[in-house]
Amino acid sequence: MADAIFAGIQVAMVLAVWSYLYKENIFSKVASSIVISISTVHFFLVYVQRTIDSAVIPLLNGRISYIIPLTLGLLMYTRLTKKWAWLSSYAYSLQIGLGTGSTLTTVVASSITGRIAMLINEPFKGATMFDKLSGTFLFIGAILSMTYWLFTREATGIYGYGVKIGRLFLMASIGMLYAEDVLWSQSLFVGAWEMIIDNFIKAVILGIPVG
Amino acid sequence: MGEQRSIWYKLGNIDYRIIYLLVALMTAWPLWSPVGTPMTVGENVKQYAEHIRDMEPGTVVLCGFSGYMTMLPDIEPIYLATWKMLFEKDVKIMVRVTDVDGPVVIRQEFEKIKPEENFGKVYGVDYMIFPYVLMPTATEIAFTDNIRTVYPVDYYGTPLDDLPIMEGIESMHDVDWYFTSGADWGNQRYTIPYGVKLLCWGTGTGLLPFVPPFYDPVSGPCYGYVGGASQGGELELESGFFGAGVKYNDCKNLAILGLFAFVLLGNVSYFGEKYLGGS
Amino acid sequence: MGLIQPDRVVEFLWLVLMFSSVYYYIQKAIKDEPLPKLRTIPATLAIEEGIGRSLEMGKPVHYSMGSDGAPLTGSGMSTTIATLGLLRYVVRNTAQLGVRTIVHLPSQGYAIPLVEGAVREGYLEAGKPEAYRKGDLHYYGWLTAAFAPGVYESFVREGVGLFIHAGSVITYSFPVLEAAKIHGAISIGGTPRWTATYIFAIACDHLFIGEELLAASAQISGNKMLTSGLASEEIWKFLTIGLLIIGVVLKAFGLPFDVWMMK
Amino acid sequence: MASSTFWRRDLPLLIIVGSAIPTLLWRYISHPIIDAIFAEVGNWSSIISMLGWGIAVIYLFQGEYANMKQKPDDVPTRAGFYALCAFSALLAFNSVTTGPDKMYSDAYQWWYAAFYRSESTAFYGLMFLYLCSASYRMLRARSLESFVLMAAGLLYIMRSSSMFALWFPWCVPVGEWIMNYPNKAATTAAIISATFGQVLIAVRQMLGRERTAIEVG
Repeated sequence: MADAIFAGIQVAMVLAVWSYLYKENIFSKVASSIVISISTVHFFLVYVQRTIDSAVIPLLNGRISYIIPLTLGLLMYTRLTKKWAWLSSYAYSLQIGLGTGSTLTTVVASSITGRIAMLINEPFKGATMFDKLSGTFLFIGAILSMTYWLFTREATGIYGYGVKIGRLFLMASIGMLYAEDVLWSQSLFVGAWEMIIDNFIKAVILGIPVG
Repeated sequence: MGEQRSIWYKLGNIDYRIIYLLVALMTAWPLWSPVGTPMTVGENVKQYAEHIRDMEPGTVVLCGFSGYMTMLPDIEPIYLATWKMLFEKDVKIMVRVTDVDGPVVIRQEFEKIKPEENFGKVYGVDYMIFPYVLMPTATEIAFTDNIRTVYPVDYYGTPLDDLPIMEGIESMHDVDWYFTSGADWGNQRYTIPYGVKLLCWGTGTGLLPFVPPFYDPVSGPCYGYVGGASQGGELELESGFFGAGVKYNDCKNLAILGLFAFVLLGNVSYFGEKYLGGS
Repeated sequence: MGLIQPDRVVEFLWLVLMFSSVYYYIQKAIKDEPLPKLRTIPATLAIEEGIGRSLEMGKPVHYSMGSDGAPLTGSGMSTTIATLGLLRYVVRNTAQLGVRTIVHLPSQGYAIPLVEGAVREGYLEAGKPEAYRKGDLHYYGWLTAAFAPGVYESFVREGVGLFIHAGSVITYSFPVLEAAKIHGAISIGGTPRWTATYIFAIACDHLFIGEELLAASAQISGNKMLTSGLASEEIWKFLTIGLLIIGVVLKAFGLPFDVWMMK
Repeated sequence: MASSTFWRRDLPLLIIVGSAIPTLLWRYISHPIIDAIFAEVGNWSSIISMLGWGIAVIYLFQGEYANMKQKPDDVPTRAGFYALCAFSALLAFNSVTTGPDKMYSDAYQWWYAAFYRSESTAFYGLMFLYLCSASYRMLRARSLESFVLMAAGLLYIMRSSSMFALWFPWCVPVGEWIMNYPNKAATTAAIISATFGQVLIAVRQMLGRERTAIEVG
């Protein structure tokens, strides 16, 4: 019985959301309201619980240094007042500082020197002549693509042709990304249909076992 | 001439709702009545499965599990097939939940697998789950260095030292394989100082465009990858643990036919209008 | 203990170069010395056009940085800062012309004070702090599944002349861009996240491709101190291209330049 | 005034620079004390982020309240929102206090998955339909660039579809080649350029020249 109700709720929710395709209506609004409310409570409780487990309890057990992040975190709430709103900047300054540090350290190796080393290696690494030529093609393509993001030069003359060829590489890549998303969203679309056809119509209404 | 142009124009401006309806029906039909479109297993999927089969007894595996509920249809076939393959072997499995939905989803996943009933595994001895912690970069780095500073307790609130599986596991030095959703810098930090080998699992969109540049089945850092429900189906076929991935294959194939038909129609309309329809 | 970790020397040298070149150009800007001329990023011109159009139509401008668009920790921080700079610029210009700006807040709760602060600053810069309305900041909780219908409803209720969608955007924002199109808005967007670029290529009237968004934020500020940074960035790019060409030539002669890069 | 500038502008800037320094030190200098400081600050960041989510809840309720005032006819939907919030909270509270595994009791999981999973899957699934209609409208060979975009995309979709892979086996190596060469070239270029942009902002931040974060308030 619980499974049937579960499947019924899921179908009702799927249909309510899909009715949004036709136009916005009371069903789609209700579905959205339900999910916001449930997820609000869930996220809030998860974070409260995690804050207690990973900050408050260790603090009570003698980890005094945690008073600093707890105070800074609470300072964020000063944003709700007019007079003290500026105090919230202390909390996110620490976050931004760590973000700044991460940017200056981890990404230089992975996204700059690491990529340069990889590109230099490409024309030489293939086992066959075709692989080597493809690697050279990749190397040239990467340089030409990079010219698109040079801001001190206008794309004219021979340089302009280089930029245009670089753009073709960018377009091929954008096409691939589009393809990936088509495939991914398709899985979810099938997943939603599964709730309707397999879990509800077949299993609940017709009583056919679904494998 | 004018009438011809209007035909091309009409072909290129079909009401969206007709497109939605036709594609939706093509997607749904195989669920109702399976068509049985053929499947082949890709090279990368074979390699991924091969690495799992080759794991020695006692190997320590850490699984980065996002458990993002929305994405489950695209990734669940991979999770389930992988875990079933791992549970068949005598390896130690630790699961790290990386998304806020994860704490709920992880329990559902393990209820589907039933490690105790189906594989004779015991929680705390053969596998364990870490609780969800929001992990900015710095926290993750702290975790790789000393697991217990970030996770004093497991998912059920048991201190890590009380779990037999955690004996002798202090940092990433003690982990052999890491199942993760990417092989970029954030994940390579497991490989470079700690020598953990990466196997990548994830959604098609989040994994497939990025992982191939890091993939090398012999030297890594990514030793194998499987992304998206299509490849999930291939993994099911390869491992023999059939599930939703194989079932989705039919629907996906037919829906793509629909998409292609509409793209073709759009182009016929465009060229028809340009070359035959006059201006 | 070595002072510098042995496999990070080249990386460290890059950092030193980056800091010194930015510092050099900032000093030039302070002394008011001439800086290299930068090409205009096309999408920035479209912003003013779009604001003007909104004024004519009597419709508001909508700004969104994406449902998950304000990461602060990790390297996503820079994108957040850039999009906040753009937001501030948009609010300043709309406030000056008396056009309303509706901001759709990102899901990250901890970033809300920062976004709110940027909007307030925009109004302050326009000399109209009293025009700031907290009700124009809309928050939809944690889910894109709630974010997209929320933005859609806002388009229906308030109307939309210009929709700017820029930041750490993920591809789930595609329905929002489609909705803006349906409601007749000009849409401008972009993200440095390469995976999501295609949604803007398919659905936007004007787009920032990749890094253009980060550069645009400095360029539109009109602040010489910020634009001077872009000049130093050009040096890094030319250096990269140069290193690639030198590296491949040396490698052809058997010298492992790629290995040196990782020293 | 001067002291106000210090508290409102200079101190946040000092915090930014001060908290970035442990990361830089950690990266380039190997020392246990630096590692310990870095790990500690990392934990702080996690705690602040988690506490910060509470402010989002307040914003959400403020927004809902404003909507109720603005649109009185919508009150039933909004009232339903509050009722469900309360019910979810009760269920979770009940789990926390009585369930064996804190808040993730079976009842709570059932409740969460029944509504949340279906709604979000259905919503993102719609994206496939949107992409179909956008493909029909936009994927046209209007120019060489748009032809390349279309061809690359469709070829890769073919490569990933088992049926096409069987009918046209050539699409597998071609699709893989586009993925591994032209796509990799453009992606690498985009990553390098975007990283330069990100690093530039971080450097400006460290030099105190990035105003966006520090002059707020």
